[in-house]
Amino acid sequence: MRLELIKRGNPSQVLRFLSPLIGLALAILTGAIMFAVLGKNPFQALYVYFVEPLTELWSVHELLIKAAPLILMGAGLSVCYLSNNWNIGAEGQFIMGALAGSIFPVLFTDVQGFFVLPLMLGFAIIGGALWALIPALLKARFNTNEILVSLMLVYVAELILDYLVRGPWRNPQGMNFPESVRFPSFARIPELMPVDGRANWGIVIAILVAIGIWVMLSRTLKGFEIKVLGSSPRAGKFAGFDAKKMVFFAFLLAGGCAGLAGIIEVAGASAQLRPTISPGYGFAAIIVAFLGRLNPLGVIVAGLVLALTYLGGEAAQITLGLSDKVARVFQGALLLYILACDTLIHYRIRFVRTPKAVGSAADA
Amino acid sequence: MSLNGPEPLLTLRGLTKSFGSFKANDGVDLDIYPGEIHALLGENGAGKSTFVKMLYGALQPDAGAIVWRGQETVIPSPAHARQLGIGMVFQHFSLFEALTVAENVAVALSGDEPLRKVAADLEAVSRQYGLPLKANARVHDLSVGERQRIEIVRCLLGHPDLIIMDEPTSVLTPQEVEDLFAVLRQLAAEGKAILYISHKLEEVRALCERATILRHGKVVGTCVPREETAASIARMMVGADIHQIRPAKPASTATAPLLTLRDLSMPARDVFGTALKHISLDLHPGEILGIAGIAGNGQSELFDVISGERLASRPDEVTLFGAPVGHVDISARRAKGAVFISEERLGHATVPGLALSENVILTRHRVNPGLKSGLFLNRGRARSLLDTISEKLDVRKSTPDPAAQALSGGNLQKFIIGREVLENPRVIVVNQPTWGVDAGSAALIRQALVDLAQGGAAILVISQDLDELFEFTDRIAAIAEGRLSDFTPVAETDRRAIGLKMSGIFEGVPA
Amino acid sequence: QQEHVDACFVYVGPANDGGWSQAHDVARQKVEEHFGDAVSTRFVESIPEASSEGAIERMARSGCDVVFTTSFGFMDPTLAVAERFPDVKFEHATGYKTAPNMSAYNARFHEGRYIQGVIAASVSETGTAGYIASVPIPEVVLGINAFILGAQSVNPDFSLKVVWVNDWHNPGLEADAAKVLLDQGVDILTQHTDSTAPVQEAAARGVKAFGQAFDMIEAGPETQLTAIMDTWDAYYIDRVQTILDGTWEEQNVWLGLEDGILSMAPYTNMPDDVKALAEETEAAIRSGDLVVYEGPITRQDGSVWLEDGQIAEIGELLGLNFYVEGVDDQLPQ
Amino acid sequence: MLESILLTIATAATPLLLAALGELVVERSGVLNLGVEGMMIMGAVGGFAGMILTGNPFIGVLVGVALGVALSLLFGFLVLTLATNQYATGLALTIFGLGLSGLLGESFIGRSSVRMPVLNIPGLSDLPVIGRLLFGQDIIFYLSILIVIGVTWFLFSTRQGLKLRAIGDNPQSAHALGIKVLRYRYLAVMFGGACAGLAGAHLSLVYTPQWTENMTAGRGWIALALVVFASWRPFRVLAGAYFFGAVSIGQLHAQALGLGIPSQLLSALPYLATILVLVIISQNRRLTLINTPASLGKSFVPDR
Ligand SMILES: Nc1ncnc2c1ncn2[C@@H]1O[C@H](COP(=O)(O)OP(=O)(O)OP(=O)(O)O)[C@@H](O)[C@H]1O
Ligand SMILES: Nc1ncnc2c1ncn2[C@@H]1O[C@H](COP(=O)(O)OP(=O)(O)OP(=O)(O)O)[C@@H](O)[C@H]1O
Ligand SMILES: [Mg+2]
Ligand SMILES: [Mg+2]
Repeated sequence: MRLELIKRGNPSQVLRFLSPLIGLALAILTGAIMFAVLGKNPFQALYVYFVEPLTELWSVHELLIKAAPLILMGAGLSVCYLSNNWNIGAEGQFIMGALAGSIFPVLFTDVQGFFVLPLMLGFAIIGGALWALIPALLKARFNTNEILVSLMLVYVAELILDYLVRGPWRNPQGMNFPESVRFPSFARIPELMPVDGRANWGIVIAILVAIGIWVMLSRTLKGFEIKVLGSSPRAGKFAGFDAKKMVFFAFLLAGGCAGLAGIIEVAGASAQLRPTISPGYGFAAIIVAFLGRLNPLGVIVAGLVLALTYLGGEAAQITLGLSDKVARVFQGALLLYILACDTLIHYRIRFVRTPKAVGSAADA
Repeated sequence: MSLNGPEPLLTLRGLTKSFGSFKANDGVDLDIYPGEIHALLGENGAGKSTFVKMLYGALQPDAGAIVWRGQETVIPSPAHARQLGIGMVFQHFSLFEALTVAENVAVALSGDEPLRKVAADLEAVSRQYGLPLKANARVHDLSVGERQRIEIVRCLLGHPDLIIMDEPTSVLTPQEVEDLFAVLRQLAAEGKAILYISHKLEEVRALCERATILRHGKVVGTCVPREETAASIARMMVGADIHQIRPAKPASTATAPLLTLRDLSMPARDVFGTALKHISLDLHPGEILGIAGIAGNGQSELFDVISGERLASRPDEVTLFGAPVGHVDISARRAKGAVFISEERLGHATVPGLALSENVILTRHRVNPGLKSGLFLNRGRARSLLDTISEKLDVRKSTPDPAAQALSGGNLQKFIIGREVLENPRVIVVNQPTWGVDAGSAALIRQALVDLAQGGAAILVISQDLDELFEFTDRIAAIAEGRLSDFTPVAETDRRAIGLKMSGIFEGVPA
Repeated sequence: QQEHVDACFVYVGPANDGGWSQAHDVARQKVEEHFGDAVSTRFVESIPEASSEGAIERMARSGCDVVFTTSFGFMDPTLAVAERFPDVKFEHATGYKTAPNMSAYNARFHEGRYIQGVIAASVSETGTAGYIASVPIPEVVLGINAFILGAQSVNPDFSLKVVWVNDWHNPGLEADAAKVLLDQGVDILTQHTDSTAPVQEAAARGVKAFGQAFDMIEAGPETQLTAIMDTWDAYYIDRVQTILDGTWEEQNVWLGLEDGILSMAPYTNMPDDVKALAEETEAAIRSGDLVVYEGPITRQDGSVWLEDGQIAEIGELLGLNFYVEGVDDQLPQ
Repeated sequence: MLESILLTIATAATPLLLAALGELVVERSGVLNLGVEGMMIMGAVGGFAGMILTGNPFIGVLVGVALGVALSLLFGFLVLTLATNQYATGLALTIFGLGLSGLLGESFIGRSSVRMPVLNIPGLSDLPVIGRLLFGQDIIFYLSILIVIGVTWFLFSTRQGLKLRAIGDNPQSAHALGIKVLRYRYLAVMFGGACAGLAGAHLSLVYTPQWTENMTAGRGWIALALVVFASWRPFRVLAGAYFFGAVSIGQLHAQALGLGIPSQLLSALPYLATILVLVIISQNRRLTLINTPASLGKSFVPDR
C-alpha cells in the first residue's frame, strides 16, 4: 500500500475553503488526545482552552491585544511568502520598529503633543522597513539567502534592544533597572473601551491594514504582480514585472507592518521598552500567515485563533495546572495539519498497491 | 525487411491507461518485430508518450497485456525494462546539467561498475556508432545535439533489443538527422527493433517500414509510410484534411523596417548561457523572416534581448518603429505595438497555476487599457477577451476558465498566439511557434501568422523546424553559437544550405 | 482574619528551570506543606515579561487572595493590575514600586557573594577568579562587587575576570564562558546565571566553583565549595500567615541571610581553616557585625566611594551601576 | 592552554558540523529542511532522556538519533508524500519540535547526568597540542569526523551518491530513468534527521550534560547557514563549523580579557560574521550555480 498524489487540473475551490477547517479540526482532535494522555478530561480541557477565554469581556480585550501584532505581521508576511521572499525575521523588524518609534518618548522627552503618536507610528514603520531592507538588499544585490540573513538579524536586533535599555536608553529615575521611561499618555495608543478592558486601537489598525493588503492582493495589478512573481518568476519577468523591485516591495511592506506592530505593542499594552518586548510574536506570525492561507482576511481569523491558544494556554495552567508547553505543541501541530490539508486543494489522494514484477527477469 | 521473423519481439494487447477520468490510451494493440523500425504517429495528446512510457515501466497500464518474447510480463520500473532489454530515448531530455557525461550515463546503468569503466565503455560505443562524446565534459557546457547523443549512447549501453525513441530529431540539424538515421539503420540491421515517434512525416517516410497511428488514445490504422504521402498520413492522424497554408504575397522591402538590430552583442547571462555576437537584421512590414538553428545557439538570448526582457548594452542596438529601444523594458516595447511569443509555454509565456483569464492580463496589462480601471484590475474584461481568443483560435478547454496547466500543449499554444495577436500587433517575434504542436493546430497557427503579415505586420520566426520555416517564411537565416548568418530568400536556398549555416559555416562578422 | 488563602504565583520561566523560577516554585510547595488545607496555591509559568499584564490579571480575577509576581519585569504590570483589584494583595519580587495593596521584596544575595569572595581568595592559587555574569542590572553588579570585596578582605590583590552571557539561562553559552575563563587561567569559577553548566565544566577540569540559586553539589561533588540558595519559603510562609491573621500590610523589604531568604549550601571541598573562616564571616554578617557595603571602598576608577565606616544607602545600592576596584571588566553605561 | 582552547572550539563546532552535514545530504537530494533546529532539540531531549532512563549515554545517543529520525520522517511524509511547501513545513517542524521537546523533557529538567566518556587513543592522545584534540575525545566527535569523510565518499564515489546528486539536480529526469526519487529523498531526509539528532545528543550529553528547554539556542539555523557557506561540500562544512566555533568562543575570550567592548556587540559577532560570510559566498555566482542543487526547495510529484 502506498499513498499517491494525482494532480487536479484545476485547484478545488471547495477545499480551498475547507482545508484550514479540516486542519483545525485535526489539531483539536490531537489536542484532545494529548489532554487525555496527560490525564485531563479532554472536553473540559478544550473548553478551558478555546471557550473560557471568550466568556469574559476583559479577556476578549486581552485576546485583541495579542491578536493585533499577529494580524499585522501575518498580513505583511503573507505578501512576502506569496512573492517567494522568505522573510522569517519579523521578530527583529518588530523590535527595530519599536525602537525607532520610541525615540520620541525616550530621547526627546520635551517633544510633547498630539502629533507625537503619529510620528512614532511613522518612525516605527520606517524602522521596521529599514531593518527588513538589509536582507532585501543583500538578496537583490548579492543573491544572499534571505532566510538566514533575516533570522540572524533577529538576534542582532534583540541585542541592540538589550544594549539600549540597559545602557543609553535606561530610565534615569529607574534605579538603573533595564527599562526605559514609561511613555506619557500622549505617546500611548488610546484604549478602545477603557471600562471593559485594555484593548487599544492597535487591533483596529491591524484589521484595517490587513483589509488594505487584501484589497491590494485581490483587486490590483500590484497584487497580481505579487502572485505571478511568486509562482513563476520567469513568467513575471516576461510580463514586465521586476523581481528585484518585488524583493524590496515585499520586505519593506512586511518590515513596515512588523515595525508598526512593534510600536503598537510598546506604546500600547506595555508603555515602555524592556529587554524583551515580544513573546515571540514575529515567529508566531509565520504560523498566522500560513494558517490564514496567505490571505489577509484569513490572517485576521488566524491571528485571533492563535491569540486564543496563548490565552487558552494561560487559562489551562491556572485552571487545570497544564504545562505551557502543551499550547506550543498545539500551535506546531496546527500548522503541520494545515499544511498537510492544503495538499488536498491541488491533489487528489489515492491509495495504491505497488505492482509486482512478473516475467523473465529476476525481481528487481 | 519487416516481418522477417515469425515471432514478434513485443506484443501489446488492449493496453489502457487513464489519468483521472481521461483515457489517454484505450485498448491499444501493437506488434513489433526484431529488426524493424516502427513509427508511432498521432496528433498532440493522442497518447504516444503515455503508451511508450508504459513499455518502459515509467507508467503502469490500467488494463491490457504486455507480451515480451512470447511471455506475458509486467514492467514495474524502468530498471526492469532495461533488464528485459528495452531502452528509451525521451522526448524531453532526462539529463542532469550539473553532472558529467559519464555520470549521466552511469546514473542509468544497473551495475556498479566504476565510473572509469563507464567512461571507457561510453566512448567506445560512441565511436562505434559515430556519435562522438567526451566522457568528462559537463552537460551544461554541451550543445543540444551533443545532449541528444548522450541520450542515445546511454540507451545503447544497456544493449537493448528494443529502442524507443520519442521525437528524437526535433532538435537536430538536417546533417545530424541523417547521421542518426544511419545509426538507426545500422541498429536495425543488427536485429534490434526500433519504435520511433515523430511529427515529421517526411522523416518517417524515409526511415520507417511500418507505422501505427493513434488518435484519441485508440489505434486508428496502420500503414507502410513509403507507400503513402505526408498528406495522406496526416489525414489518417487527424481524421480530416490538413488545411494548406495560403502563402502571403512577398512584401516589398522598400518601406522602413519596423524592427532593426544593429551590431547587437551581449555577453552570456551565466556559465550555462550563450553570448550574442554582432547580430544585425531588418524586419519590414508584411515580411516573415525565419531564423533557423539548433537550440542553445543563442535563440533564447536573442529573443530575450529583442523583447526587452534583457536590456541591450546600447540603446540603438535594437530599434522598434525607428526609435532606439535597447534600454526600454518589455512592457514599453509591447506598448509600442510589438508582441513576443516565447517558446516556453508554461512558466514563461504563462503562469501554470493561474487561470487563463489571468494569463491574459499577464502580457496585456500595459497595452490593453480595458484591463485596468485606475489601480484596479478589470477581470470581467479579461474573461471576455479570453472568450474571443478561444473562439478565434479554436482553444479547447474543459471549463470556461481553467488554469493554464490544465490545457494540452497545442491548445495552450493556440491560446498564447491568440492572446498576443488579438490586437493586431505590427511587430511579432515568435520563438518556436509550433514546437511539438500537431499538424492540424500547427497549420492553424501558421495561417494566423501569415494572415497578419498579409495585413502589414512584420514577423520574425525563430524555429528549429526547417520544414516550418520553408513552409511560410520569406527569407531565412541561421544562428550558430551566437552569430547570425545573412538572410536568403526561401526560393534561392534549400535545406542543405541552411543546414550548413546551422552548423556555423557561413561568411560574416568574425566570432 | 480568614479561614483559607488562595496564594498564586507568576513565574517568568518554566517552573522547573533549575534556577530562579524553580526556587520560587519549591518555596510555593513548602507553603502548601506548611499550611496544609488552609492554603491552596496555583501558578503560571513561562510568562514573558513583555505580555504579563493579562496573565497577572487572569490570576487576580480567578479568586487569588495574594499574587506573587516573581520577576523584575512584572513590576509595572503588577502595579497596574493592583490598582484595578484593590481587594487582592500583590507581592512583587526584586522591584522598587509599591501600592497600598502591593509590596516589594528582595534578597541581599550579595551577602552570600561576599562569603564566596572570602573563600575564593583563601583557596585560589592564581589570585584570579572567573565570574559568569548574566545581565548587567544592579543586583548582578552588587554581586560582583561583593565578591571582590570579600576576596580583597583576604587577598588585597585579588582580581576578577567577568564574562557576560546576556542571558539568565543558556547552558551552552554558560559552559563556553566557563571554559573560556578556565582557559584564561582562573582557578575559581563563580556564576550569576541559572544553569548548572559552569559547575559541571569546573568539575570536569577539577576546578573549584560556586553554585547558584540551588545547592549544585550533584554537578560538582568534588569541586563545589558552597552555593547561594534562594530560600523564599521563609518569606512566603510569613506573608501568607499575615493574610490568615488579617495583619497584612504593604511593605518594601530587602532581606538578608539572617532572615532566611537566602542561605548558604554546606561549605565543602575546602580546608578546615577556610571553612572556619567562611562560617565566621557568615556569622558576622548575620549578626550585623559585618556589613558588606561599608567603607572604605574605592570605585574601579580609583575614586573614593565610601569613607571608612560609611555605610552605603539602600537607595544607592538598589540602583548601583559601577564596579569597585579590582574588577577586570568595564560596565556598560 | 592552546590545546584546551582548541578543544573548546571543537566542542562548540561538533554539533554544528553534524547538523550541517546531515542537512547537506538532504539538500543535495533537492530537499530543503528548515526544521533542523526542531530535529536537533528532539535529539537533545531524547539523548538526555535515554541516558537518564538507562544510565547508559550510548543508549542516550541512540534515542536522540531515533527522535531526530522520527521528526524527519514527519517532515518527509509532508513534503515528499504530500508535497507540501518545504519552506513552511520546515518552519512548522521547528516550532513543533521546540514545543514537543519541552513537553517530553519536563520531567528531566534539573536531573544531573554522567558526561559521555572520553575515548583516548592510547599513545596518540598524549601528543602535544593536537593529541587530545584529535585522539582524546568522545565518540560523537570521532563520528562527526567519520561522517565528513563518509559523506564525501558517498556523494562523490558511489553509484547511490551519484543518483542522489542527480535527483537533486533534476528529479523529473531521475524519475524518468527509473531512479526511485522519493525513496532516495526519504533516506536523505532521515539521514539529516539522524545527524541533527546526533548533534542534539551531543549538546545534552557532551556539551552540557543536562536538559533544558531550547538548549539548541539557534544552532540549527547556524547549521543551515553553514551548508550554504560550504556551497554543499562536506569538507567546507567542516571548515565553516570550526570557523564559526572559533568566532563564538573568541568573543568570550575578548570579554574575559576585559577589552571593554559592549558585551552585546560581542555577542552579536557570530551572527554578523555569518551574514558577512554568506554575502561573500553568494557573490561567487559560478560556484553557487554549479554546486547548488538545482531542484532545491521544489516539490516533486512523480506521475505513475
Ligand atoms: N501525468 C498525466 N496526468 C494527466 N494527464 C496526462 C498525464 N500525462 C499525459 N496526460 C494527458 O494524456 C494525453 C496523452 O498525452 P501524451 O503525452 O501521451 O501525448 P502524445 O501523443 O505524446 O502528445 P505529444 O505529441 O504532444 O507528445 C494528453 O491529453 C495529456 O494531457
Ligand atoms: N544484469 C542484471 N541482472 C539482474 N539484475 C540486475 C542486473 N542489473 C541490475 N540488476 C538489479 O536490478 C535492480 C535495479 O538496478 P538499479 O541500480 O537501476 O536500481 P536500484 O539501484 O536498485 O534502485 P534505484 O533505481 O532506485 O537506484 C537492482 O536491484 C540490481 O541489483
Ligand atoms: Mg509525447
Ligand atoms: Mg542503485
